[in-house]
Amino acid sequence: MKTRVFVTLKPSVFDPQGRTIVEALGSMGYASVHDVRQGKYFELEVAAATVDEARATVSEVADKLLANPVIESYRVEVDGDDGP
Amino acid sequence: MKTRVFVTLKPSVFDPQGRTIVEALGSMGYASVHDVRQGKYFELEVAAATVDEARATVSEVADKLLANPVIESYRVEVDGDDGP
Amino acid sequence: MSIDQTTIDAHGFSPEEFQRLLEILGREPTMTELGIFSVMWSEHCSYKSSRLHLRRFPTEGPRVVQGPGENAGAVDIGDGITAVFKIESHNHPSFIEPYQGAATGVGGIIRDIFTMGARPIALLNSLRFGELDDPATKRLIDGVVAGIAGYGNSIGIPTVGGEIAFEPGYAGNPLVNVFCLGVAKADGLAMGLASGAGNPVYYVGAKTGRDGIHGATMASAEFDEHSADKRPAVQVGDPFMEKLLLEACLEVMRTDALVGIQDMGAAGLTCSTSEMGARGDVGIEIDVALVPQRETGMTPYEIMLSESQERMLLVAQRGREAEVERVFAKWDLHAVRIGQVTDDGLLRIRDHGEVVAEIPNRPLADRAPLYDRPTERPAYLDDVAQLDLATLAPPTDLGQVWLDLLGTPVIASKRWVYRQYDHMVRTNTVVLPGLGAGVVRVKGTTRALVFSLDGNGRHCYLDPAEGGRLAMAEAARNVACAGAVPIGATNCLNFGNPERPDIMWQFSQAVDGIAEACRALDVPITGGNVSLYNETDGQAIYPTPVLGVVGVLDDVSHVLTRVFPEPDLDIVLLGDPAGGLGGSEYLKQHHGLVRGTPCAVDLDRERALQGLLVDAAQGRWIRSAHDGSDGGLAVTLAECCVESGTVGAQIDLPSWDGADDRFGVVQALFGEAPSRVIVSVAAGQRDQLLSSARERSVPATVIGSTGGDRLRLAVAGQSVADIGVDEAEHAWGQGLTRHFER
Amino acid sequence: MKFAVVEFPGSNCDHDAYHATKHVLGQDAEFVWHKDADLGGADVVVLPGGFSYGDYLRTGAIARFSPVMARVREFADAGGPVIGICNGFQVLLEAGLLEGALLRNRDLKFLCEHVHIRIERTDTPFTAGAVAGQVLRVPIAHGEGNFHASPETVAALEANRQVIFRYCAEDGELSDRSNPNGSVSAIAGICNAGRNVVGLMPHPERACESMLGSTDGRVLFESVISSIAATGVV
Ligand SMILES: Nc1ncnc2c1ncn2[C@@H]1O[C@H](COP(=O)(O)OP(=O)(O)O)[C@@H](O)[C@H]1O
Ligand SMILES: [Mg+2]
Repeated sequence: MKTRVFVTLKPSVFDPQGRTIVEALGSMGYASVHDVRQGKYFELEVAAATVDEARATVSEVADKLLANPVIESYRVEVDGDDGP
Repeated sequence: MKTRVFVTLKPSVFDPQGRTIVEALGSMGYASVHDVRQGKYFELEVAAATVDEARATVSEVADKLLANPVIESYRVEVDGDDGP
Repeated sequence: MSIDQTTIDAHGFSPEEFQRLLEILGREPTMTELGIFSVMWSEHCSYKSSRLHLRRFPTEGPRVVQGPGENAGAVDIGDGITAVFKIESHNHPSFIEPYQGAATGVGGIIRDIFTMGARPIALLNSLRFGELDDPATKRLIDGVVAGIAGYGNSIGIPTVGGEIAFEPGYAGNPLVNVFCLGVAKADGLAMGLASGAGNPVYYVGAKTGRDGIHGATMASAEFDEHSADKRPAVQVGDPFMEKLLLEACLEVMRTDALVGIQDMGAAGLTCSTSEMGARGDVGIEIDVALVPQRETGMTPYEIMLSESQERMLLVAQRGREAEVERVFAKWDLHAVRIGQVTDDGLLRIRDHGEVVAEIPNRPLADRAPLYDRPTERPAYLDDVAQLDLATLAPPTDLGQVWLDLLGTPVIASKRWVYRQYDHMVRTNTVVLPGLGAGVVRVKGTTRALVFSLDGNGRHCYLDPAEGGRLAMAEAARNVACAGAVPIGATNCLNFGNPERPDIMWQFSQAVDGIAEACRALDVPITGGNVSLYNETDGQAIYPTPVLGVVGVLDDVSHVLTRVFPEPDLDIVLLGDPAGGLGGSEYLKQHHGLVRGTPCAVDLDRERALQGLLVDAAQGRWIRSAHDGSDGGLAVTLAECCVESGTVGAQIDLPSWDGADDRFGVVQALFGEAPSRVIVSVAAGQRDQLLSSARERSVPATVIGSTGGDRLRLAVAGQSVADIGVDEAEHAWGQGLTRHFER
Repeated sequence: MKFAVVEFPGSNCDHDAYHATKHVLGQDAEFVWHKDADLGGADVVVLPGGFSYGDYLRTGAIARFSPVMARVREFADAGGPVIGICNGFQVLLEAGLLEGALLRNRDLKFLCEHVHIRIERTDTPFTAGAVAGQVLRVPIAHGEGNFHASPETVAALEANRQVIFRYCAEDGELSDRSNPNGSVSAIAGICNAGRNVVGLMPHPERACESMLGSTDGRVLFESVISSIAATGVV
């Protein structure tokens, strides 16, 4: 089953990469882009009988490995699921 | 306007980070996750009058800066748009 | 609005401290004032438990340009150049978030150095973790090393050395100490001082967010199960911003439009404004509304206490504002004027014009609490001092013990660590890491600077005063082994909860030991750092002072490393053949014991030995030098052979009184003692070396020669162990790395 | 002979390249700030190593938009010799002056150590003074040096003799073990079709003085100095 995990820095945590990109875009003439936050994106193929099972596994994996709970939060998407 | 860009390595490009994650998950007992690809995820706030305008700006930005066409491809999402 | 008791308690004030605050203000504090006092009087900023003891360090000498008290210490290295250096701990943040905690630790110490007007040219790190069989420890190490690499590599300052050790006691409280050294023109030092009423105060660097609010208080509190709640105190480092700040600040300092400058470290704006004011005996007035902010709705309290990284505060000459702003603009940085210097001696904080805090600067700094905390010799010492070898079985296969020791992570090659660090950037690194002390040349001169970080928590646990002497002696000895004269030292004192008399006793003893060794070796302490409350659930770490010694080598071409460079050299042991097993690596690895007392250092002998090494290097009498420490002579000898191709050695160690005892040979091979160095010498220089050693009363014994592809060890003519250099190389090369290979 | 050393915000081997060309090789050298309008009349352009823009987003991705890169492109188009070292190589790839891309090292770790590289071609201004097959001992220091290009591009690079340096063992043999970062075909450095633009991951400027452990990197600088002296290009 195809799943996706989006990991982003928590809103209160400073994102130096995002800031540098915004500034670069500014000097390239894209001043209309006034905020950028950079995160990570994972595509995971999971063997699971149901959407719920896949979601459970991937959430666990995101929690334990993909995201650093100290500074990041994450969101999970599973193909064929509209979310909880 | 809130927009999102997903940048992923092209399927032909080997992803050492993804492989490392699969291996780590295997040793952690998550053998059901049999493929992982890691990419980048950006949230961009854009000043734009219409969804189309936002999409156009962000696609340009992704093309020029956020993704490297030699190894990556990208997908753009704009809030309130169901995509082309 | 008057502040309730719960709020006062939450800020960590004792009743007496709060009383003193009321006396200074002559009224109830505002919330912002309460916050300012709380961070300024925290252990981390005020050193209230340690200050009294630190006064016992010798801090003066003909070479000292800047002693303790500024952002970093400085010593004169000749040629009109000053070396500026300091060490800093980031233990707690690194435990909470290894990568960012370690990275921001590196960022912080680098700012301390360039704040002084010095260009940072080298980094070192000293690390302590739990044992490697715990996967959580491995993740921690992985993160810490990557964080140090991530920051140092990016900013372009080479990490040229350090140390790393593993003991169970650090599992819940790792130590991450980072050292930075920079060079400045002797007349080019900048100071963290404000002066001249009306001079503008500038803020430059990253915007202020709600980062690490109460980080300074966090570093002063023990860990417990609720530590997770303190997690938002983690910050993300931005080495790119710091690189811009570094270049821009050094450029501004060259203009003389600058009055003073200080980085915003722990307690951010609070500490930088009040300290700059106090040092110059002036007032500073700022408006927090002018401070660039990353988040909305921040209160003056939050802005003043934020510990966002990569920010600097500077005072410029009135009328020269444009010059200062132009330099920052070149580096795409925005210098914002947030206030000015005043002559009323007050730290005045406004928010959109309205005064939210007004505190007399001097008393805030000068009347910070100072404690003479009770000390008491811990009871465990009597027990651990007992080491009865009669109850132990001596090993039968000494070659195997030798290989096992070479493969223990604390002795094994640290290549896995230092190859993640860019140790060559700036093209000054004359000795690559792994071969001895860090050595960087100073371009434009013939000189090199040499430095070493050393500490041994196990020794300090068994005898804190001796441990302090040993650590200082070892760091200086490592510098002398490269051929350099030790000229200054810094230290990071990592201890447990100072409110416990046994911990305070360890602290006081260690300070005494370090101070004594500094005096005997004539190396002043120019600064340092204290990290207390290193405990998890009431379990303190080993008391761990880490000493950083800086030396100068007048002619870089005389530099020595540990490696035997070629066959057919004589191998000479400088120092006593006899070593002890108390607190040794052998005892821990082979018998699982941390007991006995470490061999005491004879400081006169040590000084004579170091003098001999420096002269021998200068006179080119010797070809290599290696300090004998963990694992004893057998390990030290093997370390002289690995990484050198196939140069082996044949050794015959003399017997000594007691060598017929069951552990005599073990002691000869693996016993540890200070003031011992293995050198290699060509036949033509041998007598010169031996006679010079005799003159100084340094024992010197020819114990063998280099050559062959095996390491053969005999004691009193009796062969006791024989291993291949390749076997040794393999055991030593893989000992640490294998724990991290997938 | 005048070397221009381009400084981007975050460059950190700029002074090393300057030191090597000016003080070790005794040439004229000047820094060019990334916002500068010209290259100061230089004969050779060096894009040094470091972390331009912190290597944020992707290595070299932001630097390639710096104003000076338009001048570098003109200079290269006119046949001027350009060398990109480490981060400079990454910038040249991002700018499209060279073909391919650099991925993270195979084992995902930053690597700083001496490696061996084999000189494959001597018909570039930076290798003209070397012998084909010559092995150099030079340092690497990078986290993203794993050269990648599509199989067609790699084939074209090989066919056009654009692969200039390969990672190898001390004796010049190629093996997986001597390839530190997983680069395709052990590629450590390439040139453009015109052969005047060269990029490589190792740091020749760190290997110009015996005190630093190797002088093997000098041949690149000495080559370009004599190439220019011989042809009088620019
Ligand atoms: N954390 C580290 N970072 C960088 N280099 C290190 C680190 N730990 C050890 N090294 C290097 O490895 C070598 C051996 O270290 P160590 O065993 O502590 O030496 P010694 O016993 O001579 O003091 C030294 O050259 C040291 O600089
Ligand atoms: Mg040591």
